[in-house]
Amino acid sequence: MKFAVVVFPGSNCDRDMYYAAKDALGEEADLVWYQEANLDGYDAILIPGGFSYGDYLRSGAIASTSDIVKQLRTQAEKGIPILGVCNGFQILLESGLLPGAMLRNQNLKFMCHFENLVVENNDTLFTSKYQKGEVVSIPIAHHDGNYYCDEETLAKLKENNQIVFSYQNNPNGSVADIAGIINEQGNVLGMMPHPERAVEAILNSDDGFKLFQSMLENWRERYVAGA
Amino acid sequence: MKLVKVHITLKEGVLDPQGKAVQGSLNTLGYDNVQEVRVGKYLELTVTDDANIEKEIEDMCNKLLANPVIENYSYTVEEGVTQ
Amino acid sequence: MKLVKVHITLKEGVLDPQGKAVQGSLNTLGYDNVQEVRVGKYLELTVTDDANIEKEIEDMCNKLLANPVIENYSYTVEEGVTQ
Amino acid sequence: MLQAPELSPEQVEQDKVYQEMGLTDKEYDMIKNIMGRRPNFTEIGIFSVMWSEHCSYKTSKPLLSKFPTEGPQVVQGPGEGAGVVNIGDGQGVVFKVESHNHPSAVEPYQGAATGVGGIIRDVFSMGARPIASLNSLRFGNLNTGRVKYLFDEVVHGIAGYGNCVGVPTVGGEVQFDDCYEGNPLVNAMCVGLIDTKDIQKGIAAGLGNTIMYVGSKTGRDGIHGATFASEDLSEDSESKRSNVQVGDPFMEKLLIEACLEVIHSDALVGIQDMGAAGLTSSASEMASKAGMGMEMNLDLIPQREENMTAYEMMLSESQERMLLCVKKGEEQEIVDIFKKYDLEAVAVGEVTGDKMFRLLHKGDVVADIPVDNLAEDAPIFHKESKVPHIYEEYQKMPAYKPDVTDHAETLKQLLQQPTIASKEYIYDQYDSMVQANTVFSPGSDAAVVRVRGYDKAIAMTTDCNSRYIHLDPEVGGKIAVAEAARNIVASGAKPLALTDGLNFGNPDKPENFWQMEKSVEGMSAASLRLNTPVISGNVSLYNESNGQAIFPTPVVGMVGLHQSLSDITPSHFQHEGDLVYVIGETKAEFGGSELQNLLEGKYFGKAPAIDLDTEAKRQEQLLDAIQAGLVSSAHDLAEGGLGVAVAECLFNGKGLGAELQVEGDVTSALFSESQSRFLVSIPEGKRQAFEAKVEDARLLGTVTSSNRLVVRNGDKEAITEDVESLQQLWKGAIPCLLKSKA
Ligand SMILES: Nc1ncnc2c1ncn2[C@@H]1O[C@H](COP(=O)(O)OP(=O)(O)O)[C@@H](O)[C@H]1O
Ligand SMILES: [Mg+2]
Repeated sequence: MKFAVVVFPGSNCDRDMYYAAKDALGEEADLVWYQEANLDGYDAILIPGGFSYGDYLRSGAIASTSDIVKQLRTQAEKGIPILGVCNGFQILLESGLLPGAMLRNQNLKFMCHFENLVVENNDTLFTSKYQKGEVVSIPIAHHDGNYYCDEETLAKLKENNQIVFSYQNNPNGSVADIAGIINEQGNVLGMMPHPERAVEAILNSDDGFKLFQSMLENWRERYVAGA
Repeated sequence: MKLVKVHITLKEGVLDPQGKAVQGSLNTLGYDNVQEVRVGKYLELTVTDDANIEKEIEDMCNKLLANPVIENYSYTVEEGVTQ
Repeated sequence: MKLVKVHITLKEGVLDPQGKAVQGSLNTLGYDNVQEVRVGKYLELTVTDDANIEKEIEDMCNKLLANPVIENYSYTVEEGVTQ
Repeated sequence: MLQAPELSPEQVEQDKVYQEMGLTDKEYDMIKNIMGRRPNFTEIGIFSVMWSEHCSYKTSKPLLSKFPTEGPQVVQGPGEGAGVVNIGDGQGVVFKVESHNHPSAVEPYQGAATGVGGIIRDVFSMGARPIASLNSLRFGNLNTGRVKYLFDEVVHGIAGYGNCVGVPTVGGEVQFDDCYEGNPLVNAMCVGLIDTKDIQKGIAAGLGNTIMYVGSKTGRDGIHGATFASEDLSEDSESKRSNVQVGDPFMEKLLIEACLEVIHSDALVGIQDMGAAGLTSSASEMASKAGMGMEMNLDLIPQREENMTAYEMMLSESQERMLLCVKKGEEQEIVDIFKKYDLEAVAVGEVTGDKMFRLLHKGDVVADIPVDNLAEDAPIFHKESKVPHIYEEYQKMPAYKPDVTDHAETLKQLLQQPTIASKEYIYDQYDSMVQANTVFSPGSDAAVVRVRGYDKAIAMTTDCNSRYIHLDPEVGGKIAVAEAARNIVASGAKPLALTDGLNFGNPDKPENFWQMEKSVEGMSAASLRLNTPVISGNVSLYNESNGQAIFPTPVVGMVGLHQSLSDITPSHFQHEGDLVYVIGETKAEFGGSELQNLLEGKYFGKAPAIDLDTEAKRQEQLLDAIQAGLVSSAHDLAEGGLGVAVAECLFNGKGLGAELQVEGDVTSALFSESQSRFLVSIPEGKRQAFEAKVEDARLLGTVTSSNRLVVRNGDKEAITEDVESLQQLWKGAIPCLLKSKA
């Protein structure tokens, strides 16, 4: 399986994401610079965390105006799995690939620590290796992780089972304790917590590893086993 | 040269954690008469003269400066000061 | 009820990385006529009527709302709208 | 617009303008001598910053030469952007500490942020990837609005910058004492990883080679008093403008990535960041180090503001700027690399052979100075030193005997002292995990970051108990180094080397200078004995407010190596049934202790004694036991003594407790701050092997599953407390102080 990790100016979890795919999972991965990237031919696209463009104006806003977002849209329509973590999630929101917006954390502070997440939906390309309702320990590290959407959107998210992860103890004020959501089509996942930081026991948790394993397994089922 | 002043505010109904915190601090400092605070952004753009300026500013606001999910914007265009 | 509108801007000479990034992005988007962008804050305070309001607002700005080392502020007081 | 009216060389001399820039009459005469004429306004400005303590170390150099700086592990000692130690496999660790005290007192957010940015640049300008940041902070007590504001904004600034550039902030320390109220300390340390073959130097070598400028444009940031003192400032202009340096971490992130790419280009000759004294110091040092001269055309310097004078450009401390020396004719290669990151590399000058530092501006030569006199050959002054009266008094005092009746209550109070209390409020705001190598985030004795792809890890810490140094600088200096090493060892690593941040008061006061001297002697003795040479450092003097100096605060930043990941040892207790030992004897030593502060509200008497041979032996033996796999957890004993250390070992939410038996005077056993001690837990089955290796270990009791801390003295229970409630007091103390109304 071949992953593309899209690097924006100011991305800073790009290598972490790359190593999660390449070393922990043992698959192929490329770091691709946002201006030079051709996303054709990749089996999955990872949009890493960090502070694209310094998070100036609004987190993810400036990155979401760059040309590569057009390619992301095309790939999303083709059904290619796209995972946006933290700033990656914010970019997906700002570009409209996922609904909603991020506000500043309720306590106005950046926060970084492990949080317990509940797997709300394990019927996705990204979570099939988890149990529904399973509680996993994954770190957060963000200033603007207070997910907001209007009631109508929230009702839709619930109805379509688009809430994939929720916080057991909401740290940031997110609507409905939302930690991660998926698009209607089921191939674009955005989440604030960092699964790529939790793929080895020595990093104090490997609960994020199953997310990458799920992506791999689903890809194999679709393209290798099925072919 | 024009000076464009853009105000970006949170939509009504969207919780404003910053505004809340500022209000709390003001009340703690003894300014009990402050009932509500909303925090927004204020941008000053220096733009070379252009026939289409209003249209362009609106485009910029829609594309980048404001996020329509949570924010409103308004703007004024003034004669720029050459320093 | 009064509506106080406070503008907080960076003092002259202070680097505004945010403004620079926004300008760069607008230029990349094709708005070449944007020469400079400065980003500041805009606050709306709803305050119960008070004889001393101007003095109080200035106090609030100096103590909390603005950072006098690097920021300037200005404000207006309007009749508040009761919604 | 603002423009310093350039005073003529005659006026500079007549009006003694140089004094406002911090130069003495004697120094002015030296400069006139060097130049063979009167220096002009720009030239005198350049001398004033290069001969400042910050750049020239004119008063501290004689002291710094006492530090041991060599050892088989040292790849690069003091003299470059940062020092380097060998960690095997062709890799080195690069590190240094830097102070940003005065900027942080004026504008705490930006002061702290730019401090972090500056030290990170020192590390990547060596060619290393920054892999971790630490800090060392000092504030007044958290009971005034101003101190709370400074504290909150400094932490916010460190977070704002460090998080954005993607360097994990993995550790640090903070102490609160009244002496820092008007003069907080903000020291930042950065650690980088490098393939030693890639090490870069800040040199401008090769006649005719090109000098290139990269990064943020130059503005009037951080140009101090001098300019403004010499012009008529209308009130209006004063209130409308500001010279505070503002950091742009986004720009720094781009610079990191671009510079780490550029170092692999054969076109690059030398690279240095523009730190203190900006363009002046980086350019003149690069030329001086190479034995060359340099000519720059200031018209070519990228400028953010209009009508900047030569003086302003040369003294600006705008952030996020780098200076490169590039092979003539190969500039385009460098330009192309930076372009990918939207950065412009601009040729601004060239290397000359005449050892002169020459600047052109608008067609005129505006400065022409023998470059070695600015950098390598800046003057050194030997200051007068005198034993302070107060030291003699402290030495004469009888040993302080605290009067404690309720030990449980005292423990609770100690756990809520802000210097001891949980620092989670601070470090939760730092991204401590980015780069996905952090094994121990803040909260352990030493932070631990693994080296990806190898079976090894790096331990790091910052330490300095300035209360002991206030009482006795030599002993306190030894303790600062020993404590840092203890933290490294407790985590299972071998201490390798240290960086120091010397924060003191005004060195012109002989008593202050004596403190500096003695601290440095103590630190040198300890670094020699513990085999941790000094490979980099920083000096910050004149830390005073209202004529009152801070406690002498020579911060120690230390780095160690875990030879295997399996050596990494937590500080918290791990398993029910493990045996708890204290290593080292406990005497009734309370001078400078947290208990003394709690009971008396001040520090006096003698500092705890330290014997460096004993210290070294215990560290070696404990490390040996850890490497032999005998130890479940290890924690050093510091502020608050054994009582506090035991409690801390239980604060990891595992629901464990401990039952311990202490001998003799309970107050001493629990709260004395005797040095060279550790608290360890080991699996029951390793008892014999452990005792055989560690001579001074004494069994105290066991780890239980009861979630209670029980300490007995004979058949009396001195402490019986619920761990959960102790932890809450400890965790809640700092947030609670911040919330309480000033
Ligand atoms: N207290 C100290 N102990 C040892 N070395 C020091 C000390 N202070 C400064 N140095 C070394 O002197 C050199 C110059 O320091 P400095 O001027 O602070 O560096 P920079 O120019 O990067 O800011 C550095 O190599 C630094 O490590
Ligand atoms: Mg340097």
